[in-house]
Amino acid sequence: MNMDLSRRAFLRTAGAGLAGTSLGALGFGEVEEAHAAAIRPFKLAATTETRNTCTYCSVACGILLYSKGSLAKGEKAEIIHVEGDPDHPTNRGTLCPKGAALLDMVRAETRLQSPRIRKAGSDKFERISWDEALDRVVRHMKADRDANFVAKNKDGVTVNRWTTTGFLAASATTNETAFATYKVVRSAGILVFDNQARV
Amino acid sequence: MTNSWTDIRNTDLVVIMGGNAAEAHPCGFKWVTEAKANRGAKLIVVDPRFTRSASVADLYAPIRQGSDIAFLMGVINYCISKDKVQWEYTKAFTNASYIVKEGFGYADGLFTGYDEGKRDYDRSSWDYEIGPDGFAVVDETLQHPRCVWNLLKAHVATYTPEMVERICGTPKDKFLKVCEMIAETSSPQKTMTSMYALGWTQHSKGSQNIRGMAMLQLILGNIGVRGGGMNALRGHSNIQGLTDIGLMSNLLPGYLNIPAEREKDFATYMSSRGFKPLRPGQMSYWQNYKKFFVSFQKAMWGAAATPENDFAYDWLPKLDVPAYDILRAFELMHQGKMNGYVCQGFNPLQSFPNKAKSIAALSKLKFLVVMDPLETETARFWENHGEYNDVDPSKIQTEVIQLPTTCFAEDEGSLTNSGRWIQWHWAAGTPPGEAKTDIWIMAQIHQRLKALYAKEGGAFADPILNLHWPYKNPADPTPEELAKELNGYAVEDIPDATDPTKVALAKGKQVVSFAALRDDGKTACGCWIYSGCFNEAGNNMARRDTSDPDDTGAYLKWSFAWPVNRRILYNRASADVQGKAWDPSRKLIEWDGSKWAGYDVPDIAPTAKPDTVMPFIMNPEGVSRLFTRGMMRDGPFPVHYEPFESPVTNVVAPKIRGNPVARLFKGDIEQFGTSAEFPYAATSYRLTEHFHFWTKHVSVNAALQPEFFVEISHELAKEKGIVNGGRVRVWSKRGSVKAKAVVTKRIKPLICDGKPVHVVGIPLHWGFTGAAKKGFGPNALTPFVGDANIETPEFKAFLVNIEPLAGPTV
Amino acid sequence: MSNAGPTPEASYRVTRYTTAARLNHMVTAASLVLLAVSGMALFHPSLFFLTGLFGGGAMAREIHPWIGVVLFFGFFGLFFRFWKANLPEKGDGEWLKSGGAVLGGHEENLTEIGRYNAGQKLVFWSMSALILVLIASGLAIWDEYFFQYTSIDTKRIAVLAHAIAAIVAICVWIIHLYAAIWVRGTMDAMTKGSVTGGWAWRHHRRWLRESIGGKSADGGNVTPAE
Amino acid sequence: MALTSDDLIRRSASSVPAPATKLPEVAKLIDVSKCIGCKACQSACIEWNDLKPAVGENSGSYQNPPDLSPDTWTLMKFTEWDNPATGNLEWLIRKDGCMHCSDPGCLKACPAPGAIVQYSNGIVDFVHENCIGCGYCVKGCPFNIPRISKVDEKAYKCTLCSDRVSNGQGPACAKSCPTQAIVFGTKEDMKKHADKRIADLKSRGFAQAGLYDPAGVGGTHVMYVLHHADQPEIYAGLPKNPAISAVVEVWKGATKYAGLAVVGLAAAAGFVHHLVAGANRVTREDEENAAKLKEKA
Repeated sequence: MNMDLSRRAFLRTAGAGLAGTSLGALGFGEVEEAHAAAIRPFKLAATTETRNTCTYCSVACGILLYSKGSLAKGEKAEIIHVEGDPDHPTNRGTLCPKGAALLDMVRAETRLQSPRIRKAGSDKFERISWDEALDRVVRHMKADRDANFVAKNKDGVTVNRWTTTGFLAASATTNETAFATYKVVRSAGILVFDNQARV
Repeated sequence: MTNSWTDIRNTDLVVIMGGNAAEAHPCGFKWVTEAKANRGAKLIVVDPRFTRSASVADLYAPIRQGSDIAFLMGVINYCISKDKVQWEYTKAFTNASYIVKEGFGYADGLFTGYDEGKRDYDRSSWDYEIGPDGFAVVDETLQHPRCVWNLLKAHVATYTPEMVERICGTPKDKFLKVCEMIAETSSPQKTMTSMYALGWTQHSKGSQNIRGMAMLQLILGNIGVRGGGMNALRGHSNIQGLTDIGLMSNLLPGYLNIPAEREKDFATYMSSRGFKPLRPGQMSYWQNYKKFFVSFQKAMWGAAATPENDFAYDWLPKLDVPAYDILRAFELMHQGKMNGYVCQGFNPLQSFPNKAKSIAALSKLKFLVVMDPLETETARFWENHGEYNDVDPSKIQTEVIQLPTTCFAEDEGSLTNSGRWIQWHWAAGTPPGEAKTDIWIMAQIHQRLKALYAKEGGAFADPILNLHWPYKNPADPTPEELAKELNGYAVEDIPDATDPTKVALAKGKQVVSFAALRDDGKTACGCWIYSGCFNEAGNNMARRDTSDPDDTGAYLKWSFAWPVNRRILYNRASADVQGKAWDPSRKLIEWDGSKWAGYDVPDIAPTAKPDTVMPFIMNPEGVSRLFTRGMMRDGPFPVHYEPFESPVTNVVAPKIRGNPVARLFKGDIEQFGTSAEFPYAATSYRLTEHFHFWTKHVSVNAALQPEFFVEISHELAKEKGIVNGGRVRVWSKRGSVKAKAVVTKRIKPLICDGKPVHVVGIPLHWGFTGAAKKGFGPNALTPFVGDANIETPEFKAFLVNIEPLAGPTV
Repeated sequence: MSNAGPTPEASYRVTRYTTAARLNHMVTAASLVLLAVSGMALFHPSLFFLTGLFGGGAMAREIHPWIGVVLFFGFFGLFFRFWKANLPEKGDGEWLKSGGAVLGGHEENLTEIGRYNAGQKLVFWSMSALILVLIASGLAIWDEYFFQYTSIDTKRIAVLAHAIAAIVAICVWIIHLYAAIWVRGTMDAMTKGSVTGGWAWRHHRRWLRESIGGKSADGGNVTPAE
Repeated sequence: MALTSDDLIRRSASSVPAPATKLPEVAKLIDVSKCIGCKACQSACIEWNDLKPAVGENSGSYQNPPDLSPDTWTLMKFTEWDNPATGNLEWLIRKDGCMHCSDPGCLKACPAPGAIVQYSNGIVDFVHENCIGCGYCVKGCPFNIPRISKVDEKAYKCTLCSDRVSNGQGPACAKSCPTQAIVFGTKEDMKKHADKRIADLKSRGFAQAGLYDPAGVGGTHVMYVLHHADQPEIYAGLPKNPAISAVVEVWKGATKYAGLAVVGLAAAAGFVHHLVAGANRVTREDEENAAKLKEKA
């Protein structure tokens, strides 16, 4: 394929594959320091590479996350670079302008850091603990469910539904999250349940 | 997608209509450019705007938004009148030859059975004539006046090239050029792929837009073949998966249904789900419905789902309306009939139509929970952001609880792409601050709710108390545990069918695929179509073998695709009635005399004889439907209906406004504008630099496309005195926005029924949080009405007015 | 050589430049030297090492235009002090024609010279013109502040004009400096502000007459050159 | 193939010995006919090079940021062009950035030794430690590419990802490009690839399709496949016959040598004159005459 010509064939002739990339392996260490000064250090040296899937659209491009530190080793891991997975059959290492900037989604300034509450009529969010937040959510849910649960309809048919609280599911969570969500939501009798599929 | 992204490389012709793949799916679009570069494939783009896809197209044809059905029916009319039909395919693999019941008819834009008061049809006449043998009656000669083919022929005859030009504004010569190129693919050796997305779905007749193209693809013989298919380009990374797993009001996982309240017990529920074959010898796969349903109930409630309690059938909530979709949810909220709402990674304030209504609706809630990795406008709907969100917090009594979640880089699990590939991914980063995974949060909610009910009692607690929660750490199930549940497992030892003394599958073992599921409660399976994803062979979703024999683009050893790792749906149709590939160079599977084999997992029983069992085994007919019986609310054939807000009247059915069976809420009807007041045809869309409302939080993307704008033609700009880069106000009956103006040659006025129609393009991505400049987006303007079948809002066609604003022009 | 031998003791001294004028000149001269050094360093690779005097290339690049501004204003001051005295006169042509005699050190047969001889006037006017060219072209290529005001084509012409003008200016400066060295006693004018009567007699006799007589030939008051 | 100073073939304001072994010439080929203008290249460039372009405004165009900058080394430029031959609109989208000329005008103009280097594989790179921020490269460049940072007063432009290339990888933009409109390899291979693309375009009716590898700058290591190669200027002003400006040639050629010579000559002339003519001294006679004059007054 043409795209092979552009990337992989060239990489082969260049004598280095992606996975094996490290400065030492390429003999860079032997180069005198004065010579090295002209070339910026290769930023992926000594990073951990993890396979992931782009979180945006449904092309589901394969991506490689490069981190300092490894979760597998139980370390704190900071992602420092994101790039397309050249082995992925669909994207072949390419990424769109969103995928190519995934790193700045991971470390966006507006990433949420802690649970917060905005009380009725307030003009601000206040930080609360996870325990407080979850207990509050569950207390709200139970109060509403207990007050508005419909066990039987007017014809006496068992309907066991709860329609005064709704759940809007995500579009980028995993299937495993989706299933856990499904179980929790449906077991409570929630019918007002939808996802991003329509919009 | 019936096919996959990588399969597009096999096509001869790509039609992008109802979408803008280059813009929205650049890396998937790669396979279009590959097909062009390596196969000499051609690309047609039909769109109101000259898009990024159009920039590399061989042929671009303009069309007025909301007139796709007229266009598509026009193409079908062309193909039929020029005899450009894949006849063998059409006769054998579609219901062209099926006789429709006497009494069925169509006139003035309406089918038989319309009830104006209910805005609904009695669809009983929209069906086949059933013979005394219990099978549908067919006329293989296609002579019968009521056979589907003749009804179709008559139905599309209205849509002449002249009529298409009148309705769509597509110049006749361009339309005919499109027809010629498409018609060529009626050859068994030529294929065409349809790539579409929200440009077709976000209409009050979205489902019928898609049907229109599906019908065309069927008569051209382009379904089930390499390089063919109906390829819905899903928007979000796992929206396919969330839909597969049934996170919708009316679904159970695997496209099973939540019971309606008329289905008062399990027996009644199953009585309409027999799926008896409509032709002799045909396979009707949905006959296995009960196995899938019971296995799901076992996954939900484990030992508490017993044959005695109909596998806890009553524990499922039952619907009193067709669906509690988002529009109904916000309507109920707006009426004050809802108290709580949980938004998991979703930003309805920006995403839903009629933002003013959304704010009013959210303001009536007692509590709103927002789980998200990022700030969202929804979580801050109560906060005043000047003209961008002009609210008074002190008047809003909704308590908002914002929960920080991890993002893709910090969690593990699988995502299902548009081509149904379920790919596992691994976590690489430590979550920021106190962010937690969604699984943890959902587990916490369940565990705490369960504890409260156990302690305090309350409304019908059985389904909560008995929810099957078999995880090693109930407070934090692992993705693997959940994936194994989705796959399914033996609840108890399953005896071998031939030798009852042997155990076919021991208790606790993973089932190999859904073929092993049972309706007696001995198996559990979270989502039958995902079965096989994590069986005893391991996590098949984590496979990363790039081998691809014959370069078909199937990549059978890369991850797992549902169902049973099949990459092209209906692939039996890639071969003729005898089981030989239509095009030997594009072989997918073939009948070798005793079984089906080839490069893909056959979409048919491996030993099903080719001349007996037809390819569309999910239909009881075994064939595909040109005439869709009573399956769709708005007709067995697509009809051109104007959008609810249209710049012109419907020339084929002048009395009908919008889709005659689309659901309308009272207050929303009053908020529809007319072309007298709002003369310009607006449409909303995505830009390639941004993803929904997420990337405005990403500094890089914010720099690449910083500020909200609208696009108009030079002609409209001149008429209104708008300068390029200047500021404008755009308003509809529902709201008003301010934006920069991009004046472009890529939008041109369309001449519809002799009058010019000006298009105003309004991209989506801005809001009042994030790194990009604050902006409005289109949903302050969009109408609150959805598709008649699935309630997708009509975001693509509505009316606005526009005027220049004083102020700096940059 | 007619004028060989030791320099005789001054009969008396004549004020040629005021302290202000000398300061002005000194600032201008110093700027010019610094500009020449830094400019040449950026002009020819073999002289790049001279940027070391300024703390490196970047500093030389940073400082050079600022010195240029100083030069411009310095020279501006000099210009307004001296421009009248440098207006052409009748004798200038003769002086120029007698270039050989002048270069040979034989001024005695020439018409008496006023405050400035034609050569000095040429230096004055050529420097005025060159500095105008240098400041204009210099601003055009002072990208830090003025990048947006000119096109790149203009900047290319400017950079070439700047280089050529600078070379010419340096040559003029060399002549100016050499003349000051060669004509002994000249340095005093700028170092001490005064010259010996003999120097004035020899080189600017008319000016001497006028300054001693307190009257110029046309009856005006005579002042020092400044 | 880590790039080192042994691989240099040119170094600004200095001379380098010819490299012992010459690396194969590389090239980035940008096929404008395959480009969808998605800006993935811009995004990848920003991320790989840790750039921080500012969030600007919409100025009536998809082109954002509005121009190349120290934080924007590559930029999609959009042109809406009505093809007079077909009457059809064509949306021409060209990725702008450093062309990595074989005869780089920036390097020619640069006064700072080693601030701009050219490797034997054709990459022209800026070495920021040596850059003095004079902006001469801006004047030297026939394509208007380098930009001077307001922050550190140094010149920036595309490096062709020399750090990636020296580690066996292609440039970040080429890697990301979804439609592979940007490909990277040896210049020879890229020319062959271009031939195929041009043949495809000709088969689709673009009779003037061709390769842009302008001879005026000795060829480039960033080349374009254009559907209308006879009119490169319609692609957001891509110069038809780019060459280092004659003014720059004169400045960095004749002027540089002549200037130094003239200055040297002037100084030498004075020296010689002094040797020949000796000092022009005031004589006793002069002083006496002066004294007499004073007495008279």
